[in-house]
Amino acid sequence: MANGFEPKIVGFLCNWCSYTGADLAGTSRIKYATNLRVIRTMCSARIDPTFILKALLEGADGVLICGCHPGDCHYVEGNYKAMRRFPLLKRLLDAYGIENERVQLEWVSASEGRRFAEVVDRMTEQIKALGPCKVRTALDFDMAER
Amino acid sequence: MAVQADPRLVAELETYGAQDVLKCYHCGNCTAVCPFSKEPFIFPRKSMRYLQMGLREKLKANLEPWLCYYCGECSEQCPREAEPGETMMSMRRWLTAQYDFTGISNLLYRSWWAELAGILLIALATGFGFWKFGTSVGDIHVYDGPNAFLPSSAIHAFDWTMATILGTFLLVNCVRMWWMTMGKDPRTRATPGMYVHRLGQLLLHFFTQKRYSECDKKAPWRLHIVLMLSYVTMLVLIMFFLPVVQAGPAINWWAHALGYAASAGLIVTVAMALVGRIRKSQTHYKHSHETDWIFLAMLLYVAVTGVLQHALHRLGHPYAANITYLAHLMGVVPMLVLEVPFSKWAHMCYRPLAMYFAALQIDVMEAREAGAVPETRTA
Amino acid sequence: MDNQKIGVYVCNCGTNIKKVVDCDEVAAKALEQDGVVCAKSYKYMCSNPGQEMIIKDIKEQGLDRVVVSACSPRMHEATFRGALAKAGLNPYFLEMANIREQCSWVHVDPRAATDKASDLTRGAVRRVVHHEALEKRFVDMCPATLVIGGGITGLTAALELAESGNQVYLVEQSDRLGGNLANVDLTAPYLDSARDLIRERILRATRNPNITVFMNAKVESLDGYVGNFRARIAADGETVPVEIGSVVVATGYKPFDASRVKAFGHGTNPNVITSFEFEAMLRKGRIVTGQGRPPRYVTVIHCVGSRSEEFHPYCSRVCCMTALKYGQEIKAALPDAFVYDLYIDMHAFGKGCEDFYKQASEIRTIFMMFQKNTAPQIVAAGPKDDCEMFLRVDDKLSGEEVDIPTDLIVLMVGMEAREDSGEVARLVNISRDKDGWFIESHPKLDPVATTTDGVYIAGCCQSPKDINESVAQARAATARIMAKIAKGRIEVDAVFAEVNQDDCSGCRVCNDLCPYGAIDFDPEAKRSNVISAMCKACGACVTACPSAAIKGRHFTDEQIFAQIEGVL
Amino acid sequence: MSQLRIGVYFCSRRNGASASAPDTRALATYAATLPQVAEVKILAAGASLDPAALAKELASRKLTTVVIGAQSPGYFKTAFTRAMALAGLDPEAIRLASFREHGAGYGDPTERAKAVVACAVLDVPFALAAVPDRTPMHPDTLVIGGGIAGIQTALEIADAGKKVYLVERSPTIGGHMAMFDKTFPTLDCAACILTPKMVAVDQHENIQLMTWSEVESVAGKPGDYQVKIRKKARYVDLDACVACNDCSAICPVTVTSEFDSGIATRKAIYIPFPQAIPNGFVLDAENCTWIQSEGTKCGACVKKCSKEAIHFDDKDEVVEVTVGNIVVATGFETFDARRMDRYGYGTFPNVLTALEFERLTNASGPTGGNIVMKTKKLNKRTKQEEWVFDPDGPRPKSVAIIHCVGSRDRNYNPYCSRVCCMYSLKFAHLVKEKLHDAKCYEFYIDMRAFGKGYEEFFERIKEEGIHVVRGRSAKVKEVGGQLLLRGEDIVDDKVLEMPVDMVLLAVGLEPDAGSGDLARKLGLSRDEGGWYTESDYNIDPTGTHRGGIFVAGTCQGPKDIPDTVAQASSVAAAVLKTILREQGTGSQGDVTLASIENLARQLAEI
Repeated sequence: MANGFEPKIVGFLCNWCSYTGADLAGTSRIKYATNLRVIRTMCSARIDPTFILKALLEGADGVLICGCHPGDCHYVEGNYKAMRRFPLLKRLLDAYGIENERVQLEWVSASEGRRFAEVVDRMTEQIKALGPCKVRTALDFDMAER
Repeated sequence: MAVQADPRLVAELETYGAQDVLKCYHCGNCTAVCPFSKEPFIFPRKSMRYLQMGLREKLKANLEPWLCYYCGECSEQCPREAEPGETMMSMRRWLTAQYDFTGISNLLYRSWWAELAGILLIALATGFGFWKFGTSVGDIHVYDGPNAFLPSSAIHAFDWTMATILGTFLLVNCVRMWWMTMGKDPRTRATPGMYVHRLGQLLLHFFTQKRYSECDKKAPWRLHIVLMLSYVTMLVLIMFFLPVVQAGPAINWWAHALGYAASAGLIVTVAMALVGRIRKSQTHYKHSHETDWIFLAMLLYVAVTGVLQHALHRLGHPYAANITYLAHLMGVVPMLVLEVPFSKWAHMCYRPLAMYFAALQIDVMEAREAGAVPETRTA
Repeated sequence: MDNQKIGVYVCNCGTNIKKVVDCDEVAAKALEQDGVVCAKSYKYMCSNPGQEMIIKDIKEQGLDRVVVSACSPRMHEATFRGALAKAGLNPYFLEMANIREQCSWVHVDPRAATDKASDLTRGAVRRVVHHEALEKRFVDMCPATLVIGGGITGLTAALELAESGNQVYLVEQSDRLGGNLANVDLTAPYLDSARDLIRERILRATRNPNITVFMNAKVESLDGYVGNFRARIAADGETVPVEIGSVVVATGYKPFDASRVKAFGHGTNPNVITSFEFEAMLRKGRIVTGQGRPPRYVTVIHCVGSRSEEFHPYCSRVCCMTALKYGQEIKAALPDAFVYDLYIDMHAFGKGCEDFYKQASEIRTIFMMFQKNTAPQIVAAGPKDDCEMFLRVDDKLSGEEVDIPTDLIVLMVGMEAREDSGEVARLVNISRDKDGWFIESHPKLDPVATTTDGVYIAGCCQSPKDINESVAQARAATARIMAKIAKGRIEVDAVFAEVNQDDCSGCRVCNDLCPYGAIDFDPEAKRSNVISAMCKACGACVTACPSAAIKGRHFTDEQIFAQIEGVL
Repeated sequence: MSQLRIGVYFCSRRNGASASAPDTRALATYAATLPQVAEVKILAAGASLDPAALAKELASRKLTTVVIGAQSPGYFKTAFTRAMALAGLDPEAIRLASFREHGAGYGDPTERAKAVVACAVLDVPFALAAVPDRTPMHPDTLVIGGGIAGIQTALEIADAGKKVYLVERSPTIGGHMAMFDKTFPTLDCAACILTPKMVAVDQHENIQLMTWSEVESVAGKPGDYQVKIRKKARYVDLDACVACNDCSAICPVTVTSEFDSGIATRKAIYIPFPQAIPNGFVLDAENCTWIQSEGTKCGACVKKCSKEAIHFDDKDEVVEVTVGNIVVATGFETFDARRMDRYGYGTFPNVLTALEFERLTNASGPTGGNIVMKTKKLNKRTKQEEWVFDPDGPRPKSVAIIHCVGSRDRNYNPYCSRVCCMYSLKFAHLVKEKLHDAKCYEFYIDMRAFGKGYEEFFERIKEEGIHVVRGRSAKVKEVGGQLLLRGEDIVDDKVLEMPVDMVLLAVGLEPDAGSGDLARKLGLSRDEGGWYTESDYNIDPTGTHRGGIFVAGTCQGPKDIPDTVAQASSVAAAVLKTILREQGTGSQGDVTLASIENLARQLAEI
């Protein structure tokens, strides 16, 4: 670790593929970074952009969204909906000046425990490199200006 | 380069007494349980494998059957009742036939009636010969001394001629064995120095069967060594001291003591072996090839008639003694003629030789690893 | 909301959690949260005493919310909801924090792991505050069943249900029943007649008034939900709608295409055939080489397409025994022929199979063991050789590379998922694994159920299987169905979406969004509303609703916002 | 249909009639009376058929169709098929009359065989003609055995709202699976997936759980069995007991724990394991001082128990229940490794059996899941040195796992035990996981990784650096306290003399000791291995020839968990079927020749 900075990452996982995949990582005892805090939703389609903003405002340094691979969605095509929302969200984040890497969308299936661990590790490293998320402070500053 | 498989080889070996060879599924239990199985000589499983696949040449060059004494451990523990011990036994028979250039051995092993016929033929020939020969010079009522029916000097001469002939056969076969196992493959060619250096091995194993004694089971070795020593003693007595043994009326006790001991040894051990085979009391007695029976039967016959002939002579029945003597010879000659170069008896040479060669092959290997002998691959 | 009384229970799971996470600290931290009146750490929360502890506290301390920090909710949520219910508390006042699968089992640093566990627990505490009492509901169970696939598995499933007095619709894609088994002559290891076996099933099925068989048919669509499915079956030109309560998927497998293994040249070399082609020869009694002569040497090669990096990693489970069976049959038909059997590992695991393996060697099958991920090479035979070709095998049991004489090569082709398995999976809304086999809801304790209630998988479409295993699975599936039929009604989960009629603007965005068509639009009122029994609670509509009029029960915005605050 | 000329040929593979072998002469005479039979012949036993000769014969007799009658006619079919082809006849026109398949094993074999031949001649599938009478069906079910098979069956039936009696011999349900640490190939912990089901059984309103009980006798007929069940005296009132452990804590008697397969101890009053169901204690009368001394000594626990749950006057009680169906799920026990003395089990402390290792590596086991070697410890009470597992004892640096111990071996059990390969791989994984730098060896004959995800698991194990050696090793010696393992490495062509710290024996499976006795009570037949015989290997793997009696799980033959569960559920289906249509079927064995022949003739008409 370059600096002692331990980012906090909020993860939104769909119940059927990604959350199960995360469980599989557990049952297979695959080790990964401790920085992720998982919140379970039934489907990636349920993940509302406001959740992500909320998380960042609450001081998360990154947000990970995981769903079934395209075509494997338990709800037929929920993950496509999530996929379509994502670019819009990205634009919004750009407007806020939030680095792209802070919010990531990944497909993790129920049989991909190892992949899940890799995703978490990789993202943790990226966020560490970026350092803490400034949106909170920026926002407070805004408030002060008014 | 790949070797060609011959699916018919198993059937061929079965005529030599192999059984259930194909049942082996290669768990490796037999090899692991055998006290003699040490690299580079890993057996019996691997020999079984060569046989299953029908790698004829591999088997011909294989010394391993001779390194096995058939204690039976492997067969007892075999999870598939594939009888590895018996397979090794049958391979020894097969190899004996391979070494023998005359093809007689092959014939004897593959058809018991041929063997019986052979025995009968030679026996009659012997009987006839001696009868004519005996009556022509001596009197059937005279056993020893002047005008003896079968004068020991004559027998002595006969023995030596026969010994030379059979010896030559055996020697040739031994040479063939050497060629198949040592000479043919350049990778196993040893230097003369090595041959000289390991010569001790040959004699040691010949006389003591040291290796046999290393089996976990000791009883078979004891029986075998007694049998073998008795036999050799008898052989020496006959070849060198026949006149002494037969001369009378004064008795040369040291020769006789030896003689009696040897005969006793022979009869007892052979009887034990026979009973064992009949009762199938031990694993290595479970399966008996025809040649096993014939061999034991003849040995017993020869021993008994020998003793009888001697007793009759000493008890002063020269006529009866001469008849039994004739009967004795009619057993001895075929036995030696067929067994020594072509069958069971040959192993007395092959075994020690095999151990000698095995030691040499290890030397060669070590030498090669040391880089002394250049690596040469064979096609 | 301050008046709430929350109980927090931290499970040690023996040492599974405790060895990394300081459970006592997690409990202590939890106790500092608003509304938390008791927090305990215990060896096995799932054990009876553990549950008793919760029940006792609920009753004595009047808890109205419970948080259990333990294993994955997928494991024990039902257990603890049960405990709440027993204590007279609505089961949905429970929230679990997954501190085992997603914490203690994946982390090594106790400090970090403990902090994470505390965060997750805090998240759960914050969330549970917003939980609402939800009631389970019941829907009717239609006793009819749709069975897809007319192989041994499908036939068996259909017969079980029909013979217990229930209607079955059996849909077969081809023009005959019996599936792959119908092409087989004898079965291993007892060499019973597959023909008689399948014939008996078919006769029963066709004679049973409760079974409607659709030949050359295809299920076009399936909608509805457990107990109340509607399927449209396309058969000879017309489409038949049927009402069913359950679906059994028994679409089976397809034999591996041997020509994909270049080394053997199947398709180009007339003396290289697949096990199925050989099976046909056996039935015709004409075992011949490409040259039309009876072979002197037959070589059977195992694991063609199976247990290989290049093709399928898995074992196809039945080929070994079938190969041994061929040994028997060849020797019977051609007593003088030699049979070589090239295997990697001999999978003779079933009842009577090891003995069958021994018999194979007793009739002089010659076994050769080759290395996984290698293929024996075909070598041309010389003019004086008495065989069509040689097969060069690197025999592992002797370390020798040997050429075995061969006239005919039989390739034991493995099983693979059918091309249309993806289509079927989408049709009945179940998922497939990396090899295309359908995924069961639990690999050990629930091998025939799927993630979609009322849809069951049986036989080789789930993974390669022998006849008796397929039959067992077929029956297992029917057991679940019969249980539901016997009860006559089904519990429906209380979690679904609902539209707040006052907020709904009638924009109809949600209507097409719902993959289950669970939202319909009331033209008069100009409002959308959710048919709760069909709703699978994915929440897509909730997120999409521009006027936030749709509430995803048990996954409300408040609940998730609170959880976000909690974990951070 | 056109007039056929059927030839009936009776074949047998071995000469010498076995008990279940029918009288061939009688069969031949009978066959001759059947319609369209033009030729009946008994072929020499054990003779291998020559298709060419057969072809001539078939042609000369102008036969159109052949029926082969034998215990397993399939062995002769191909020869006949070829003969038919050679004779220019229809090779498909061969029908098999399999006595073995259709139950010559029970009832009068000859009568049965006649029926089988009749069906073959009339070309009617036997199962369609041999239909047992329908019987009224009592809705309740008895499940014998509380392992995963029994639990699954009981739950499936009970979930349908039907009453189930679950009888378990030991004090808790859960069976062997409860003892396991992880389950292959997914490695999820056995307890995690089993305990919810155990709890469900305990809480289910339709299941009456009878642990510490055994089936005494069975009377009645299919659909209506009267079963006497002996509830052994538990001496602890389950309703009162709260599993507080006070009694156990004070109990002075220490004995080896069955649940920990002997590697740990328990008290004379004990609970098998924390999650035991029912979650109450039990008193082991054989070892209890108070019971043995007829109330003159000890009695500490009864004084200690605040809930007054312990009653020494508790007596065995025999209850009778009436059920329609009986499900046998008595499971297995492991092969006794002492029988193979060459591995030195019982002599060398660190030669362990599979179950011992399961407990050793189990987080809830005596060492908390630490894999350690046995060490000598002084037992304070007996004043004797004994070998025990000390949680912080020395870790083995090398572990060897020997496959097929007692399995695939004519000297012991000829059959494959089906699960050992996979659990051995699992062990190897656990060793690597817990002792990173320990060496681990697998000595195997064939690696039987046949299930879903099994082969992949095998590959993974190899990647983890476990040495897999093809060749079941033969001997374990001890030289100066060091275990020495001798074996052949077949693939690498070596003879290994390998020093290892710990040897694990992958012991095979054997039928439960009580299964023979139970078979007698229920009138079931068992195969030479002692496993219950199913009514049809292929299409009825869970039925028996006795109506309303089914077998599930490993008592029918070795099986892994998924296969066991599938079977258990399939039995539930068979049971529910009878309950739903409110009638069961009588015993296959009781169907008479006359009824089979009549029905067959009727069906043949259609």
